[in-house]
Parts: sequence; C-alpha cells; structure tokens
Amino acid sequence: MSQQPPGEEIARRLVARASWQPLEVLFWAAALASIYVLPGRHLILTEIAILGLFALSLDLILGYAGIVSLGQAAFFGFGAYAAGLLAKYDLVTEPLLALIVSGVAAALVGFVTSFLVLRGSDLTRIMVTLGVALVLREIANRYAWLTGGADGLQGVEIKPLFGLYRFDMFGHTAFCYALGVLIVLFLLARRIVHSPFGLSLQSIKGNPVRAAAVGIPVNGRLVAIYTIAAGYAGVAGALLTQTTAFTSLSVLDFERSADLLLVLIIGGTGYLYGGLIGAILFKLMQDYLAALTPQYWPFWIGLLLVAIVLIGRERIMSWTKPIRALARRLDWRRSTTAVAVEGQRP
Amino acid sequence: MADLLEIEGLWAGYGEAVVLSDIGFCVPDGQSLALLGRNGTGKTTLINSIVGLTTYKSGSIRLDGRDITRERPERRVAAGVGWSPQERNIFRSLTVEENLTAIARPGAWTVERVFGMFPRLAQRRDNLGSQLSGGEQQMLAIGRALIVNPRIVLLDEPLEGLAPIIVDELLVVLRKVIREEGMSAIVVEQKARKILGFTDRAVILDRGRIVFAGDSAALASDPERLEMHLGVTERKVTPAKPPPFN
Amino acid sequence: WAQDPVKIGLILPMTGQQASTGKQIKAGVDLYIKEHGDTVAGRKIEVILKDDAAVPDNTKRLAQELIVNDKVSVIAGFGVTPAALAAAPLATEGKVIELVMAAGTSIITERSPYIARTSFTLAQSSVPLADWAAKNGIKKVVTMVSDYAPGHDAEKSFSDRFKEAGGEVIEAIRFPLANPDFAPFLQRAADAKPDAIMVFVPSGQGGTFMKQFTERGLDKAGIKVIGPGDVTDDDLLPAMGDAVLGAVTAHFYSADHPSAKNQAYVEAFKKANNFRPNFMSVGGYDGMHLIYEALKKTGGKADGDTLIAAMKGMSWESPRGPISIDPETRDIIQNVYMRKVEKKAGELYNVEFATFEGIKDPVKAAKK
Amino acid sequence: MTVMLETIALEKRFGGLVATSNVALKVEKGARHALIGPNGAGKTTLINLLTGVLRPTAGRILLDERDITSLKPHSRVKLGIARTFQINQLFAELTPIETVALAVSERLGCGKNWWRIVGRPSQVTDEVVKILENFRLVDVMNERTAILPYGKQRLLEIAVAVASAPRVLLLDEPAAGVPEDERHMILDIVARLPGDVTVLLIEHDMDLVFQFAKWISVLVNGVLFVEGSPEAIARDERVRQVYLGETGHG
Amino acid sequence: MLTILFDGIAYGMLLFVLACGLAVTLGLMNFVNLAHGAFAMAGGYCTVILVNRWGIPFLAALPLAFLSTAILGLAFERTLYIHVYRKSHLDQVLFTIGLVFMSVAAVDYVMGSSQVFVQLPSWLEGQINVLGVGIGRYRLLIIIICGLLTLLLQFILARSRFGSRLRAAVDDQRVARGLGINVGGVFALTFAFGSGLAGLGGALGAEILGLDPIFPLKYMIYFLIVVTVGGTSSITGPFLASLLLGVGDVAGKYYMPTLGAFVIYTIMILVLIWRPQGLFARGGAR
Ligand SMILES: Nc1ncnc2c1ncn2[C@@H]1O[C@H](COP(=O)(O)OP(=O)(O)OP(=O)(O)O)[C@@H](O)[C@H]1O
Ligand SMILES: Nc1ncnc2c1ncn2[C@@H]1O[C@H](COP(=O)(O)OP(=O)(O)OP(=O)(O)O)[C@@H](O)[C@H]1O
Ligand SMILES: [Mg+2]
Ligand SMILES: [Mg+2]
Repeated sequence: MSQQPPGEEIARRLVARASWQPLEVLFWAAALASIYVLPGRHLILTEIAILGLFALSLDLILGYAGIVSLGQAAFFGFGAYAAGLLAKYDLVTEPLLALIVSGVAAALVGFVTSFLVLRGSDLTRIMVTLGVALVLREIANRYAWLTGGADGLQGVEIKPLFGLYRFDMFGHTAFCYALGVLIVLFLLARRIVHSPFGLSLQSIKGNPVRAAAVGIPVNGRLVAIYTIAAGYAGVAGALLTQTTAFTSLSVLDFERSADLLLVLIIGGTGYLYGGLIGAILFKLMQDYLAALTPQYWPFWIGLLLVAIVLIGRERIMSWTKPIRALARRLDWRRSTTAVAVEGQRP
Repeated sequence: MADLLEIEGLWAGYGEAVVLSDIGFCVPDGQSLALLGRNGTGKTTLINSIVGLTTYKSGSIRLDGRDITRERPERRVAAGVGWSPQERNIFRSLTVEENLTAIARPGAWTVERVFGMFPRLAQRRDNLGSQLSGGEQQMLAIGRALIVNPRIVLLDEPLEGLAPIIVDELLVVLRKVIREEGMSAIVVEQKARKILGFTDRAVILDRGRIVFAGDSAALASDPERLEMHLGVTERKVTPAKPPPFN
Repeated sequence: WAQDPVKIGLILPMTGQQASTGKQIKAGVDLYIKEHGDTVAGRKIEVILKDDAAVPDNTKRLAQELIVNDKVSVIAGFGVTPAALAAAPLATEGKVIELVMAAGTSIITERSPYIARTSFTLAQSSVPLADWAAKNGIKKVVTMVSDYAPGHDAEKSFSDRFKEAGGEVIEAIRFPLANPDFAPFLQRAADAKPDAIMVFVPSGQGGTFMKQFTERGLDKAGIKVIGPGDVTDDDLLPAMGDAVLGAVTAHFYSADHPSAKNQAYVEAFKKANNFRPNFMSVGGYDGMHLIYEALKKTGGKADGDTLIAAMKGMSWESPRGPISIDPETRDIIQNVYMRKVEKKAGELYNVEFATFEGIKDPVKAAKK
Repeated sequence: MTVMLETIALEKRFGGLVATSNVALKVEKGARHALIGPNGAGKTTLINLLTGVLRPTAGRILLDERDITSLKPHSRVKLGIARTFQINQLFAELTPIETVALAVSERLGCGKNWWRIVGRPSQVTDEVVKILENFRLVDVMNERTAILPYGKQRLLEIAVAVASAPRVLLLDEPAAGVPEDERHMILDIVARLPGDVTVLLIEHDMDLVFQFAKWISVLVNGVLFVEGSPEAIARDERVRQVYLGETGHG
Repeated sequence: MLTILFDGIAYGMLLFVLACGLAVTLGLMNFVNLAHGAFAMAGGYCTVILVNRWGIPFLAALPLAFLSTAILGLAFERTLYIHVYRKSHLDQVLFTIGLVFMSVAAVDYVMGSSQVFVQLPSWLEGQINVLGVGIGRYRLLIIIICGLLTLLLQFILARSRFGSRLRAAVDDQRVARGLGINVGGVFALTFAFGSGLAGLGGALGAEILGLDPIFPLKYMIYFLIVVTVGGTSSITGPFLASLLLGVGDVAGKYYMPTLGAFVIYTIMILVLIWRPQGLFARGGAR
C-alpha cells in the first residue's frame, strides 16, 4: 500500500482511470505518422480507419453496456445510404456536413430500434439486432428505385471536402478525412466511457439488478448509448460511401455485422482500443493472406481465430509485456504518479 | 480410531496465487472438526482444496488411507467426499428434487430422508433452484452434500441463513449421524461458540496457515485464544456511540 | 518500357457464394496462359489474382489498389454485376481497361468507355429463347427469376419478345437471390398451369432448382423448363441426375459444343482441373485471348485508350463458336444455341440443336 | 411518530404459492425495525416488493404517504429507499472504489454526466473516501470485486446501499457470512446512521436482532404473525415454536 | 392449399433436424457452437460420398452419417472444444466461426466449390397423390424421421437423469464436478450426440437445400432463428418453432412471393419482442 493518506490515494485512483497512457499516445502518433510514412497504403488504411470506427461503435454497446449486437450493419448501412443519397441528389454537398447528417439519421434509427434490445438474453439480442439489419436490407432491396436494389447505388459523386480537397484516386484525402473523423469520435468516446455515465454503463453490464438498486435508470442509459453507438456506426457507413463514391446492399449484409463482431473480439472489448487494434489486425491479416492464397485465405483466418482463443488473450497480452514495460519506462509522469494502473482491462 | 482424512504439508491456491501454506491435520473416522478463522483466511479455499477445485501446489490429501491428492473432483466424491459450498450454488434450472436426484448415490441418505429432515424442501420440491429463498437454498445445499452418502461431509458455513430452530434441529441430526452412522464432518463457521459445543476438534486458520489445532471443548473454554485468533469478545452491545456518520 | 511486364488485375469471387464462378474463370485464364505462353508482343504477362467475395466495396478497393499501387493495365474478372459497376468509375479515371468476364447485366458496358466484355448478357440468350418458345408450341409461360439485375434483364427481355411473338406470360415470379427452398415458388408456378417455366437462377443454384422441380412432379405434369443456360450449368449438370433430361435452354456455350476447338478446350481443361468447364470459364479464356490479341495489335502498348481501340471489332473463333467485340458498344457479339439436356456416354450434356447467329445485346440494340 | 413506509393489503403470488399474503406493515420514521421469520416465510419477497424488483399481485405501498406501488426500482432509490441483497449482488468486474463512486455519483445526480471524469467534482471523492474507510475496505479497494473474500464482498454490499444516503434502508441478512467481529462493525455503522434514517433489518442471527431492534415483526408463511417489542417477542411462546426454538434467545 | 401446408411442415421438420443439435449444444450446454452447420455439412458430404461413390443405399447411409459426424464431433470436443467451454460467449463465437472458416475452405479444397447432390433411390423421388394432395415422398420421409427423433430427444433430455445431470453441469460446472458429476463425460457425450444430429440433418437436407462449401455460413442464421424463437430450455420449443417458421416461410413465399424473406425475419422479431426467452420457454428457467 502506498504511504499517501488513503483519501488522496483514492482521489488519484479515480482520476487515473482516465489519464492518458504512454502507449495510447504512441498509438495515435503512429496513426498520424502513417499519413506520411505509408502513402501507398492509404486505401487500405482508410478501410481500416472506417472499420475501426465501426468497431468502436460496437465496443460502446458491447464492451461497456454489455449489449451483444449482430446487427450494427443496420446503422452502418443506413448511414452509408443516407450519405449516398444526399450526395446523389445534391441535397447536402459538403461532405463533412453530409457525414454529420447521416450520423444523426442513423442515430435516430438507433433510437427507435433501441427499445427492441432492452429485454432478453444475449442470444435474443443477437437475433433481434440481426433481424433488424436483415429487414432493413430487405427494404433497401425492395425499394430499388431509391437505393438501386441489388445493383448498388450508382451515380454517387462526392464533392471536394470543404470545397477544397478532392477525393483523389490514391485515397490521400480520403485517409486524412477518415482518420480525422476517427480521432475526433474516439476522443469523444473516451470521454464518455470515463464519465459517470460510462461507469454506470459498465455497472449495468455487470449486474442490472444491482444497478437499478443503486438508482440507475437502466433502460434510459441503454437507450442513450445504443443511440450514440448507432450514430457512430452511421458515420462509419457514411465515410465508406464518401470515400468510395459508391454503396451497395453489402453494407447491410449479415457478414458485415459478423465480421465486425470478430474484429472487436479479436482486439478485445471494453477498452476502446480493441476495435481499432482488431481492425488493423483483421484487415492486414486478411489482405496478406488473401494476396497469398486468394482462394483459401479463410482457412488461415479461421486457424488464427481458433489459435487466438485456444492460446488465450491473457497469454497473448503477456507477450506484449516487454513493450508495455518499455512504454511505462518512457512515461514522463512516472516519477510523480507511479502509474501502476494498467488502466485498460483487455 | 483410524484417521479418515489426513492432510499433510498442503500448499494450494488459485492460479498463481498461493492461499494455503503448509496445512496439515487429520480427521478421525466418525469425528467432526470445526474450521475457524477470520474473514479471508482461507477456510473456503481449504474446503475447496479437499474437494479438488483449487490449484494444487504441493503436499498430500489422503482419504481412508488412499491418496486422492491428484484425483479429479468427481472421483473424490465417489471416494466419499460430500460438499456444501459456501455460496450454495444451487443448480438454477433444476427443480429441488432434481437437484438431489441428479447427484444422488446409493446409501442411507435418500431424497425422502433429506425431505424428512427439511420438510420445507418437501413442500417446494418442484420449485426451480432459482426460485428458492435463501434459507431453502441452504437446506438444499446441505441435502446435496448428504445425498451423495459420503464418508466425510464438508459444510462451508452451513448454518448461515437458517432460522434458529432449524439450526438446532440440524445440529441434532448431524450429531446423531456422526455418532451413529460413522460419518465424519468438517464444519466451517464464523461464530465459533455456536459450533464448538458440537464438534470434537477445532482448527483455526490465519492467513492461510494453521495457528491452532486442538480440542473443541478446550478452545471453547479459552476466551483469550478465541479473542486472539478470532476477535471474539464477550462484548454485549456497543452503545458508546462514535460520532454519527454523515 | 518494353521489358516491363503487362499486369492484369484479376478480381474474382474466389470465396463465398459465388466461389465456383471464380474458380471456373481462373481456370480458363490459367489454361489460356498455359497454352499461349506468358509473353506477348515482347512483354511478359503478369496476372494478379484478388478475391472480392462478390462484395462490391471490396471490388472497388481492390481495383483501386491494383490501379494505383500495382499499376495494372487491365482489371478483369467481376463475378457479379454490382462488382463490375463499382469498378467502372475507376476504369474511367485511371484509364485502364475493365474487362468483364462474367457479370451479365446489359448496362455494364455503358458505364465506362474502357469496359469490354467477353461473357454475355442475359438478354442475348433470353430473346432467342422467346423466339424459339413461341415457335415451338409454348403458349403460356411462368417466368421465375432471381431478384437482381441479371434476373430482371432475363425476365424483361424474354417477356417482351415472347408477348410480341404472341405468347402469354401468365405469372412473373421473383425470388430472393439467396434462397434455400424453391418449393413454394415452384408450387405457385405449377398452380398457374403453364406450358413451360422460364427460369433464371445464378450459376450454382440450378441444381437445387431442378431437383425440386422434378420432386414436385412438374415434369410429369407436362410442364417444360426453359431458360437461359445458367439453370443447366455444365458445372453442376452431371450431378443433377436424370430428372433434368429434356430441359431446353438457350445459351452461348455448352461443353458439348461440337467444334474441334471446343473438344480440345474441354479436354485440356478437364485435365488441368478435374472438373468440367462451364460458360464462365470460356469468359475467362476468351478474355485473355482478347488481351493477348489486342497487345499484339498495339505492339505491346498497354495504355487504356490504345488498348480499347485495338479491342473494338476484334473477332475470333472461341471454343463457344465465332465471336467478336462490337466496335460501338464494346460488348460481345456471339451465337446463341438452343440446347436440350441429353445423356451422352453416361453423362449429362446440353446438346445443341439450333443456332441463332451473331446475336448483339438486344437491350442496347433496342435503345437505338 | 410518523409512518415512513407502509404496505396495505400487500399480496404476491408465485403461481399457486402465496408468498406474501395481505401484509399490512408499518415502519415508523427513524425506526430500528427487525423482520424475522422461518425460512421461506416471504421476508425477501417483501423487500423485493418494497424496492420494486417484484410487482405485487395486489395491494399498495406507501412511502412517506406517497403511493410508490407502480414506480420503477431506480425511481424508488431516488426517493430514498436503499437495500442490500441476501445473496450478494455486486459488480464483479469493478473495484470497490469504482462501485462506491458509482453509487455516490448517481446519488449526487451526476450519473447522466457524460462529459466529466468520474471523481470530479471532489465532493464525490470525499464521500467515497469516507465510505471506504468506514467499511474497512481501503486495503482491498483496488481489487476486482470478484476475487474479494466473501466477508469483504458482504461489507461492500452494505457500503453500496449506505452510499446512496437512503432515508429508508432495507437490510436483508447483512451479517450472513461476516465474521463475528465485523458483524459488530456493521451494527456500529448502522447505529451511526442519522437518527431519522429508517432501518428495516432481516436477520437470522438473534444476537444481532435483539441488540439492534426496538421493534420486531414476525412473518410466517407470508402472513404477519405477531409484532412487538424485542422482549415481548422473545417471550412469545408461538414464536419460539415456529422460529426461535428452545435454545433460542430470551 | 394442403400441399403448401405439407411442404411447410416438411421444411420445418428439416430445419428442426438441422437445428436441434444446436438446441442441444446452445440450449442445454450453453455453448455457442456456430460451427454447428459445419457438422451438418460433414454429414451431408459423408452421405454424398457413401451413396454416390460407394453405392451404399441411402437409408443405410443416414445412420452412418449420424455416427461418423458424432465421432467427428467427439474428436473435436475432446481435443479442442474442451478448452473453450469455460471461456466467454464471445470467445466461443470467435472460436467456432474460426472453425467454420476452416471447414469452408477445407471442403472447398477437397470437394470443390460446386454444389453436389445425393443420388436418391427412385422410390424416394416424385410425389404420391393422397386425396388430391401432392405429397413429396422424400419430404414424407423427412417428416417420419423427424417425428421419431423428436420423441426420442424429448425422452432423453427432459425425463432422464442424464438430462438433469447435463443441465446441472451447465448451470455450474465447478460445483457439479465437486458434487460428483463427471462433467467432461456428460459434455462429450452430449456434444457428440448434437453433432451427430447435425450430421443427420445435413444428410437429409442436402437434397432439398443443396450442399456446397458455404453451407455452414448460409444456414447459420436459420438455425439460430429456430433456436431463439423456440427458446433454449426444451426440445419441444425449437420443434414447434421450426414448424411455425417452416409453414410461415413456405406459405409466405407462396402467397406473397414479393415479400421474400421478410416473413421469417418479421416473425422472429415479433416473437422475440413478445417473449424474449423464446416462444416456448419454460417459465423463468434462465
Ligand atoms: N478465485 C480466486 N482467485 C484468487 N484469489 C482468491 C479467489 N478466491 C479467493 N481468493 C483469495 O483467497 C483468500 C482466501 O479466501 P477464502 O474465500 O478461502 O477465505 P475464507 O476464510 O473462506 O473467508 P470468508 O470468511 O470470507 O468466507 C482471500 O484472500 C481471497 O482474496
Ligand atoms: N420466483 C419464484 N417463483 C416461485 N416461488 C418463489 C419465487 N421466489 C420465491 N419463491 C418462494 O417464495 C417463498 C418466500 O421466499 P422468500 O425468499 O421471500 O423467503 P424468506 O423469508 O426471505 O426466506 P429466507 O429466510 O430463507 O431467506 C419461498 O418458499 C420461495 O420458495
Ligand atoms: Mg469462506
Ligand atoms: Mg430471504
């Protein structure tokens, strides 16, 4: 135990949960550096950023509020189509504005459907969210005059960002844009999860009966975070449309939700970086393996997934111990606060 | 009298963490032992180690002369260990009766005999485990420990949550079973006085080590020892009110 | 630059629902390269295979990467229509050829001046089919198509032509693309008591359809199955069982096409792959031919404008018969054959019995 | 004295079983009231009804003369009812610090706040410190709740209830599993609560009950059996027969 | 239209045979086995090889398909699954999806990506006409087998002591072992049985649904729907749910073909909102 009076110690511990860890800083520095270091990989990096943002949305509800969803694609797809339609019919021409509008629209859908996931077990929630996504997909398929149906939404043209930066074929603008959006929304999410609101979500996840007995309006909180997460997913979808100038029914596919869940589980839930790390690993792995063996790459992905589970996340985490130790040594605040907090619970 | 359970130099814990250090004691056939100790001193861990649910480090556990140190839990039950866990852990999706029949082994204890001991359970026999009151769960947990017809029964705080009248009856029945049917018992209990009159021997744990082992009666008449190891004082009420909270 | 290889990005669904399409095309491409060497007009040909699992935004990114990072001259493949459409703007912007080897919706070639096609359009086989049906005593037809663009194309071209020729389409049924059980749709079709059912399902689903058709006893009720050739896909035909005997389809390729060129092709293909080539494989085979010949013509110059110009009007003898690239639409002109399923040497084949020569895509022809 | 909590003809059925039958219980403001009765008598069910975890089949519940029968559990907490659970209901993945901070934040009304970090304003921290110290939880405050020894979990269970500064505190066998010296600590803490906090205690430990209670209600088979002062209950022959037994207190 | 009803029932029964193994592993063992479809696929391909290549009669191939997938399941259970029971549901998802991916690619490699079919004996082909109702012979066979299976399952799982030992082991593995239940054995047996059922379903379903390497992915959703709508606490639940969905789906497609897959999804959502534990769940069991 420390020599400090317990009062100060407790106060420090409470705040320390939210303090920036050196590894986090490193992570974002690397992300920014990739703009200059990896210009040839901006296309896949953009996809990673979008997938990361999408995974972040799932982490908010799964990792923090304990709602398993296999239907995040509903909001992703809604955002994607919203952005596509806004651009196609010149309703909102400024991409950033259109992005926000699409996000808000998806959040509204999230709000409306959130009432469906308040009750039931994990399995029920999985199936209900999945059902919502599938129904939405059917609707998009049916109203082909608006959405293009199975052929995808054609003729989307995205105007330059802020009227200045054209979305070039090399994906430079797209990557900077996607990364920028990701960073802003990440900071917001980070703020949310370390707030009392975020803590109350964690408590609901842990034990809803007790959470209610502490005075937490369980359903209200769940609706709130579900709506926020839907907005995040919508923004991710809109980003995809804007950076590819195209969208199709595949944004609403079951596979998209399923992959998302995989991404998040690979990275680990409940510490915000899981989705991002998962997105990086999953995409790179897939890209690499698919280049190696275009036909049988799923086998190796599958093998990796199986291995991850069998080896166990803890053991894999322990392999990164040296890195974390190093990072801790680099911590400029170490002398003052002796950060023994691992902060993140992967 | 032969020793039914012999434990020697046992070290055990959870995963990396070692909780029990160098535990050694015996329980003779047909005798009962009180396992005492403050909060978090490892009583439950010791019970769990005998059942075979902790991480074993070193030492040995012998039952009826047979080394069961490395046996799997279900084999130990077959060898004669009955267990009532501290947190009761009733099977939620089984009815009261199924909770008993699912694990029953042939012997003197049958479902009917358990129901005879706890009439309350008989009334609720078709209730699911998740729909029992706290005390009913406790009764069922004890019933489950007996219905495997063990040589030695391990009761982890069995009196907790039971109405006083049931506690009295239970102790009477247990004593009878131990005396007359030759079953042995280890009973964990927070309130030493309640149990010392009932058991033959007592062991006190502190921070995972045995700090006292001896006769129950002797311990009961040794208030200093009790005070030292268990913090039991004969204080009646504490009316000397400290400054109000809040 | 003459030493640099010409790179071809081959984007195909190698996994997922459409995997068999990808496999066939890949095999066709490989066979062509094996037969004709990997150098043409002094330049080495390098094929980069990418799997898009038939998801269009994958296609788009892969195409983009191929163009930007690998600097390919041609992107080829495209198992499904949305994938082909998604890549079109990139072909235009990057000035590279987009060579469609499978997808069969009419509109695709109109989406970029750099698109050429060596597969087919559904209208191409549906229109002759309608003509044939009208002339052969079929009066009432129920159409059954998968609910996506190629299905719509097939349904529309067939019905329009069939009605023109005096036939009657008594019901038009569309079923979802991914559809486990055809029974209710078939029952509905049967209850309408047509002379024939015109069916289009994507490559790979034909087997289930035919099985359930016969299980329902519709063959015995005297209802015929007609359709574009996808439903009696050569790939699956041997496994379908005798139930399909007698199904009449219109298509541009049959493994049984009685030309020497095709016999050699089928033999070589089977030897290399252990399975029978289907119409997808010739799309890939002919696509490679088109690239090779165009490169010969340009002397190895591989920029988009030169290459597409060289491709226009090119004509040659393919395993499927004589084909050419329409200089105006860059779409394929080919014969369409009427075929009937028969047993030959113990194996089922689509045996051709009538030919409609030099068919252009009727949808585009109608637009003029 | 005013009545703080009152039930009127309260009834709860589980299928055929009547777990609470026509119960009219009055708990006075600032009371030290104990509820005892045989196992399965319906004590926990009553608490669940009072806190809204279960809905009554019939009857009403009044808090300070206000009808709260149809309020959600969390709204009742806002009105000042807090409870402990007979079987620990804790947040296995949170530490005691976080658990207590959560309850305190919620009470101070900053639970909805998504912008500020937990622990600011410092008022929250101060209270967390006070509670952790009071309940001797400081030494384990950074452990995951899941691996705390049972006794500590029990203390945390009560700490959480106290952290929401209730006007009515319902304790369901708080001392079960707590060692003897700490049992008295719990009693001390309850004793130190402000005089106007109403406490209703369920307990099978008669030492504790008789030390604590000024008034005792006995519940048998879902029915209010007798009520009275501790002395009267201890002397009551019927209570001895159904509950206390021969060696019972008195 | 009785033919439609009949088709619906047969389709539902088929769904049930395919999904009931999952109801066993998910519902009773509380293990999320998304690789369930892979075992079904194994059963299907096994039948194809037995019947088409080795010429074994179809009816004899069915029990063999059951046995071989059960053995396959047992082998996987002992070597791999056993390490995953205690992990979180999410880890189980990751693990079993990984297995699905592997099985898909492996089957693609070994058997090719084209659909294959079982060559049925001719007495199973076509329809018989009973009082004007067209009854598919094959579908009739499905109904018969499935009916028998349901009775058997109901007996084993709900009534027998094995059933309660299994549920006890699922409720609390640790304590179940501590009370003498051989959790490993119980799980292995159940898992093998569930896999065998899947294999049988695959063998029966290959004819109607078609068999290709992505089978496990294509039908995963359907299996899950059956199990959730039916509730996981009994076998009759999924059984009735399968019938409901089968008839609903077939009738929906027949009478409103344009609504396509809407019907089945909408039924599911409505049911789950109305009864989150599933339509036929035992009250408050879980
Ligand atoms: N699963 C676990 N993993 C790691 N440590 C544990 C675990 N369970 C208990 N412990 C630790 O082991 C020690 C002994 O705990 P144990 O439960 O055996 O105590 P006890 O004497 O039974 O206490 P109580 O009187 O509270 O029941 C405690 O310090 C506890 O923190
Ligand atoms: N959900 C339920 N369904 C059916 N019966 C239930 C349910 N919950 C509780 N019961 C029954 O209601 C009765 C009252 O239970 P309760 O938990 O209120 O008892 P209690 O007085 O708290 O007993 P204890 O002192 O043993 O904790 C018990 O017989 C119990 O089996
Ligand atoms: Mg203990
Ligand atoms: Mg109780």
